[in-house]
Amino acid sequence: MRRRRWACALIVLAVPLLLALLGPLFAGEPGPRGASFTTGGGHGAGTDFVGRDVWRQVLLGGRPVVLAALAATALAYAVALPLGLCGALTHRRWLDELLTRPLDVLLAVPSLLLVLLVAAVVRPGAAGIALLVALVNIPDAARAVRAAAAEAAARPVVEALRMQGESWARTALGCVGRAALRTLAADAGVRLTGVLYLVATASFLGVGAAPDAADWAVMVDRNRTGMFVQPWAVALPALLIVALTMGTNLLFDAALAGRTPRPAPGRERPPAPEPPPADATYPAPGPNEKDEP
Amino acid sequence: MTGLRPWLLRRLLLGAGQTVAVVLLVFALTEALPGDAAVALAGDQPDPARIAALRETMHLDRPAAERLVDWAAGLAHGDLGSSLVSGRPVSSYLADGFGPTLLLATLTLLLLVPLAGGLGVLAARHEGRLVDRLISAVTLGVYAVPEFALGVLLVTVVALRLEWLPPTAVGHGDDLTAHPAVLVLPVLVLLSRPVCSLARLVRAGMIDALAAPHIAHARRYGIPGARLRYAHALPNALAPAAQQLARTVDWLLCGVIVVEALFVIPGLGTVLMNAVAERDVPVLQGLAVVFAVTGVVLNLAADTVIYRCTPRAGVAA
Amino acid sequence: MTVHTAHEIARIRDLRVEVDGRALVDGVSLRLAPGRITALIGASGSGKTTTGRALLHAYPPGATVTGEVSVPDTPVGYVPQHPATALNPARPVAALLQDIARPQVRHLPRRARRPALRHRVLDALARAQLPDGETLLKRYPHQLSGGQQQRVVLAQALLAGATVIVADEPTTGQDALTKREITGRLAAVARQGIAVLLLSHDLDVVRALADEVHVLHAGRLVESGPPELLRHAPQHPRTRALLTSADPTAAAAPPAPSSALPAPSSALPAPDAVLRVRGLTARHGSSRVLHVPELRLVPGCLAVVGRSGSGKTTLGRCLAGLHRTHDGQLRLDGAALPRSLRDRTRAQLAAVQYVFQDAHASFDTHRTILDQVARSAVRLRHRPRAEATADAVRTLRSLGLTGDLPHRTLAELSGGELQRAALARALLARPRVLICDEITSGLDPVTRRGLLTLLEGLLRADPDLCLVLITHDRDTAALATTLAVLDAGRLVEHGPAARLRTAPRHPLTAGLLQVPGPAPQPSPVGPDPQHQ
Amino acid sequence: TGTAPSGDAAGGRPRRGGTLRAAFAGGGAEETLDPHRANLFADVARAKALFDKLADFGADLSARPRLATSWEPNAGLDRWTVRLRKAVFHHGKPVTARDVLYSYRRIADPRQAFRAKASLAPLDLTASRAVDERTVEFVLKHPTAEFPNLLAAFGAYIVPDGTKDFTAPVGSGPFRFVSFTPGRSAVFRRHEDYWDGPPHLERLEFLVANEESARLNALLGGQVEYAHELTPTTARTHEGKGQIEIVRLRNSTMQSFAMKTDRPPFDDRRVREAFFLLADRRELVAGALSGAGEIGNDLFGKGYQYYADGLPQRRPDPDRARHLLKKAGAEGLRVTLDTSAVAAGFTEAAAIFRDQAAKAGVRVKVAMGSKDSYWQDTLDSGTLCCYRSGAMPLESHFSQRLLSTSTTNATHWRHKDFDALYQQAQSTRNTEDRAAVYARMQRRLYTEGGFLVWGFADWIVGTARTVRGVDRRAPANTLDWARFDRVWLT
Ligand SMILES: Nc1ncnc2c1ncn2[C@@H]1O[C@H](COP(=O)(O)OP(=O)(O)OP(=O)(O)O)[C@@H](O)[C@H]1O
Ligand SMILES: Nc1ncnc2c1ncn2[C@@H]1O[C@H](COP(=O)(O)OP(=O)(O)OP(=O)(O)O)[C@@H](O)[C@H]1O
Ligand SMILES: [Mg+2]
Ligand SMILES: [Mg+2]
Repeated sequence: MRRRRWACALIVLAVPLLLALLGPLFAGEPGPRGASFTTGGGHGAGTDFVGRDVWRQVLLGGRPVVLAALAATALAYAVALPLGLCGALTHRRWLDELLTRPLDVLLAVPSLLLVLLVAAVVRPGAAGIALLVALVNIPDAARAVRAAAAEAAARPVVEALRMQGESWARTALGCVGRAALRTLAADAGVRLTGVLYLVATASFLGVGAAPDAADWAVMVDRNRTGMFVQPWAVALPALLIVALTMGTNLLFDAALAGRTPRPAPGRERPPAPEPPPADATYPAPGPNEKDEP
Repeated sequence: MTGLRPWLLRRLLLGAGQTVAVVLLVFALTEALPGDAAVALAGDQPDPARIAALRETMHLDRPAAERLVDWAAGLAHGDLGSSLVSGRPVSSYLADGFGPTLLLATLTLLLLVPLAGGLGVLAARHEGRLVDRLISAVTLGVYAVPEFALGVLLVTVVALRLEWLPPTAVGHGDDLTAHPAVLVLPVLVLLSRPVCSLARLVRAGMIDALAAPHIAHARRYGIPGARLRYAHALPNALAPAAQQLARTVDWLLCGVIVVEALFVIPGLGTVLMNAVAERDVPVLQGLAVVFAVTGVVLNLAADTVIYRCTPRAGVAA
Repeated sequence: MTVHTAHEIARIRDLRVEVDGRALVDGVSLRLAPGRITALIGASGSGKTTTGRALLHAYPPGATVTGEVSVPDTPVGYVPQHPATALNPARPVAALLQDIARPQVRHLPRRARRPALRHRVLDALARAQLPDGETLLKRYPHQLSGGQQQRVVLAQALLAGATVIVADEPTTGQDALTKREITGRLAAVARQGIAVLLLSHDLDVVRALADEVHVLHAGRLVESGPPELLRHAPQHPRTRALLTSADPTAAAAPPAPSSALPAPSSALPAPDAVLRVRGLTARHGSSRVLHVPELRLVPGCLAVVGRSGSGKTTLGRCLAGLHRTHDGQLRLDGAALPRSLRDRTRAQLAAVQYVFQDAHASFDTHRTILDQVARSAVRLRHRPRAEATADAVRTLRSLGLTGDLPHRTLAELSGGELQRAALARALLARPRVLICDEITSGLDPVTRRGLLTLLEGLLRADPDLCLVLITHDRDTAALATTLAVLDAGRLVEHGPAARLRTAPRHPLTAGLLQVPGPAPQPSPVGPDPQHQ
Repeated sequence: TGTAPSGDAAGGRPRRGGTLRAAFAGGGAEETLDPHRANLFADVARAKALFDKLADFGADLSARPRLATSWEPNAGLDRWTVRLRKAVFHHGKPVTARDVLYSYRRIADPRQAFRAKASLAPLDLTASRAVDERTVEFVLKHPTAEFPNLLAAFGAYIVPDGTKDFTAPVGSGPFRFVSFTPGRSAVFRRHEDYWDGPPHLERLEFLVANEESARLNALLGGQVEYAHELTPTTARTHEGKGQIEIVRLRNSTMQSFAMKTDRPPFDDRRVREAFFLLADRRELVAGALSGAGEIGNDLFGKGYQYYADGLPQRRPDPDRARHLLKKAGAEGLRVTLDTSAVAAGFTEAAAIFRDQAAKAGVRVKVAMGSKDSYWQDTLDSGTLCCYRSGAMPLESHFSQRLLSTSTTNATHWRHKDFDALYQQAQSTRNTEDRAAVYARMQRRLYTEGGFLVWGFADWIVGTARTVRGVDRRAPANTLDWARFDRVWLT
């Protein structure tokens, strides 16, 4: 069962990852441009909005997406995690306020607007835009972390760790963060997708990746006008993005699946070596009956 | 935390400060943007003399700080100033945009909360089994599809092929409530992604919550399944979801630009995008006030939920 | 054995619970009959809880279970060893109680339901010895004292109308007076035809209640019979050990408090106080729960006794810096001690250590116990890892946690084992002031004796050590040279143990220290309404 | 539902009545009914329905009389007498010379910044006067042979004397005002006393839908009958499918790259010529315009009056380009091409040109700019940028963009001799002679100008199948574009 889930998640994830990783090796030289949004004509998957071969763009377009999205998400979390945990763990209200209120200011400005404004002012490159998108995500992620960790941070274990003079990092990451892991994984997985499209939208608005860049997210965005003439130009990269985010999240799910104690099926009741007793009047525990640890 | 009320009061006070900060931030960023309202208005006729004249008529030749102070002084009397370009009061812009946005946001929320909660709980109940994997796969799949693609798809299939619903709200912008049919597709599109993200979070929290010994304990005493899940387990999983919900409301209010554009609903998102394009600073500042206030209120609400759901937080050493 | 098989309501036959090839319980058979109290006793870690939970069809994760368990269709009441685990931290106490009672009022007209519901809930609380239920209902679990939590869980079982109740150490967190009342309640419950499985260390309770006693040793039933039989003619050496060490006559010779230990303060001019508390007023929110004008902790052993909910834990937590909302002054060796442990230096942290009443909640679920225990030495005494681990292993072994036990995680240890691990964790910091909150509550008499001997040894080895024992247990309190009695948040009496024992000034002191044993008769609380 | 192209006058007998809903991209709450402030296509279309100009441009961008019936110059071409036709405003008062002068003076008000102000700059409005009720004598600051262009200028609408408030505007156009909500809708109804014959339509509704797909969907879903500005891809999808009619207004937008001729590397005419040869215009039109357009020949105004169509069509010649660059010492040249999402096809064209230039060893770096300030940003900075222009007479193109005094001279083309040629054309009364002068000017631009005009984009409009009378030739911005008084519904 577990193995099947792993396999399923890995297969879904492998397609976009392999394409992203190895695609550029097989992309080859650009052929001549065709007319925009045509199907056939030597282009297996048709042409895109500027008449390039869609398949070649797909091969080339994975790396930046995967890199930008992963980097921005990771970066956002690298900052948000300590911030959020700090907010959850401190009892100094002023510190909590000091950490969260300024971030709330960023939060009150719609992220797209913020990216748009800041990017128009500082004109960052591709790395800069990842940084910017990460920055925009920090307040949100920090709040998510804080919310997810709030309960765990108030547990007596944490008091006990403090009593032991345990270091902040170990308390925060090792104990509190770990307790909130599932929620954080869900949040991060979802955030990955959000980040991805924010990067794409930013590029359309003229910042970060070139607007005709080989980049799955940018492709989805830019080829939308031709969605009905040449669906592949949107569908292929979109499907790959779906696979990427779905695979990542399913992998998280599979990895975290075994963490809550749940009885293995068939073990909830004594697997009677003798025939089931006639007087077993207790109803079979429902499928959700969970054992206490 | 000593009592909810003083805390709320303090936060509201801080909120006022935050609003000021947001306004300053937006003002600074718009000022730093290349070009100003005059340049934007001049468009592809950037005749320098005309731009200078436009600047003068818009009072853009005065220092930024002075304009800000003027605007702030007006704000103190409840006057949000007036648009640089059209000269109409900013409050009328906001009032015009707020109605449709609020309507959409409310409808979406009304559906979003039960739907996302239900899906998340359902998935968590069946963690690892077919139902869960189905829900997870579908929500993740839908989440990875951008709004415009989903919107165009829905319009094509539901409105143009099947002709069940009108494709856009064009022409009904003033009175959406009179034509509820035009709202169906926008609300569907608006729902699509938040439902997914929220359901994921609820699911994650619920798996842990359902596995807690106190839930097994309650189940033992014959608490009905639904009540057990929603009244007993869910509060333990609620904090992150409430946080996410606050963000969603914020996102809904601050203009779901794509949906508004796709379905021609003249809401705040449209006002926002136009104001940015036109560098209409007073309108932007008015919007910033609206966003900041909703942001403060929503964050406060989310924090209150966290506060309620983690009652120990205040007393733990 | 005179069990009426015809009337048995629940049964365990040949139960074997195996984890990783190790049997936690092996070949256990039990029959529970309506109206009878079956006690299961045995050393800490002998498999009582595992057996008891089998009646709930709850087994350790990954366990292989063989045998047969049959229970009736009605809910099986359960009072777990760690009551906090059964309480939802995010909901007030009332939430579950009302939901349990709701089906019982469904037949009433809609308008009458609410008051009826309320009445039933309050009644159940009262029957569980929580007479002031009104105020408790709105509270969250963490706002209850350990004993109150336990009684709330008991109230749930009573309210649910269970025909079988598994009570895992139902009296551990209770003071002698409450304990007597709870025992009475259990007896009353049984008389209504409910089968009770009592898992307990407390032989007083067992003796007073049980119709039948089973002795577990290392997962196997070694002896069964009526309590008198066991007492007068125990067959198995284990039973003997359990029973003799807990015999009141044996306990009457307390562990020689005056011989080796420093003399009580009355004998000598008061030695310098290690920790001084002045003007301590602790609050939970706006309600004052503790007021101690002056308390000096001198080297030696101080026992803090008081009824459940009187503020003992709060006092301990104030000293340890875990409870911030108080306005007392703490001075450690004359120097001011910060109120919150976050502001304390590592030396100060090491100096004042607290062993949590709820040992279960004070451990991390993911790391091994050994790892967690050893961290004390690493962090507070700057020992290298290896040395700290060796130290931890040694300390754990001295507390009876041998073999692979230290290498397990929280979920794989029994309640008593956890309590000892928590003590080990504090000991590894080499504290000056060691506050132990009910550390013997989950221990069988043998283990408890061992533990007390160990503490005694500590006191002797380190004449500067200041041991604060928060306890309901008279045996444990016997170790003390000084006693402090708390009542409803006030320090009502404080003085040399010998004097308080012989000439108590406050009636409560007498009540707590001199109760002859649980009353064999039920307390005068009326019969359960739901069984009328 | 006939098979004949619906736009032709031959589409059947016009039918009276009905409401036409037209979807335009709008400007949100900033929209206005003040015709002098008109800035967007939607504004212009509305202004055109409510108001009239004295003249307007035909499909070849020559001025056609509207409210004016005739214009006569004096010998020096600096004094023009304009006769007005008999026309009435919606409130019943006649259109008079006073109204004309008031309107023009309002536009030229130095304290205001109306768009047509620059176009009317040659007029001396204090000296100009009303000769009688329906005769105006315009005095000009210098000879202006193309005076009629001025009357047809963008936004030079005639409003009743003294009008300041345009919340419920009164004009002389084919439709009367009913209601208006900025950014959402405008409703007009037929003006029965319209001088050009009352419109066929009973009502006209302008609806705002900024997103192209929204306009298209509204059209497909029957929510509007006219959708302005569709993309070429949409046109391809729906052309000839029978669901809707696609109207391609040819030669509507000039698409080009503008080189700054006064700064390196483009101050060397060999480099400019090399760039002319680098561009593969067919590929650009196919890629950037999705084929919806025609290739350009580095000159503005294909199909317009005076356009020099005799010059040979430029073809890509990378080898010669390379050679030229080598001669100019600009091998391995690197330039930055400014672009922005400000207009359709810009970013695409930039990317395509980058790849084309790379074939000749020129490395073009594409820089995306802010779309809101793009035109101003590229006016004086940078060296190479994407550029486009709507339809206007050749003369206006020269005067606005290619004279030393031009205010929007994006190529920094400043040459005394060229200015002189322009003056000469303006003082030439005879049309043929003037055409000859324009031809000389264009030849000069063809060989060494700064505009690399690679194409002319179609302007694409979609209409429901019930709509008749939509003109299919008029480039956007000309008289017959968005002219709803000639449209009827079957
Ligand atoms: N999940 C588990 N995996 C492995 N061993 C376990 C697990 N749970 C309990 N044990 C071990 O099984 C033994 C019996 O545990 P149990 O909790 O039944 O003891 P107990 O008699 O209730 O002890 P106590 O009086 O201390 O509560 C203990 O030694 C304990 O360490
Ligand atoms: N967070 C809280 N808010 C309000 N009241 C509280 C809170 N925590 C504890 N109390 C109350 O304070 C009193 C003292 O609690 P404390 O835990 O110190 O009792 P205790 O003496 O240790 O009892 P036990 O023997 O049952 O453990 C109790 O009546 C309890 O209900
Ligand atoms: Mg136990
Ligand atoms: Mg206590």
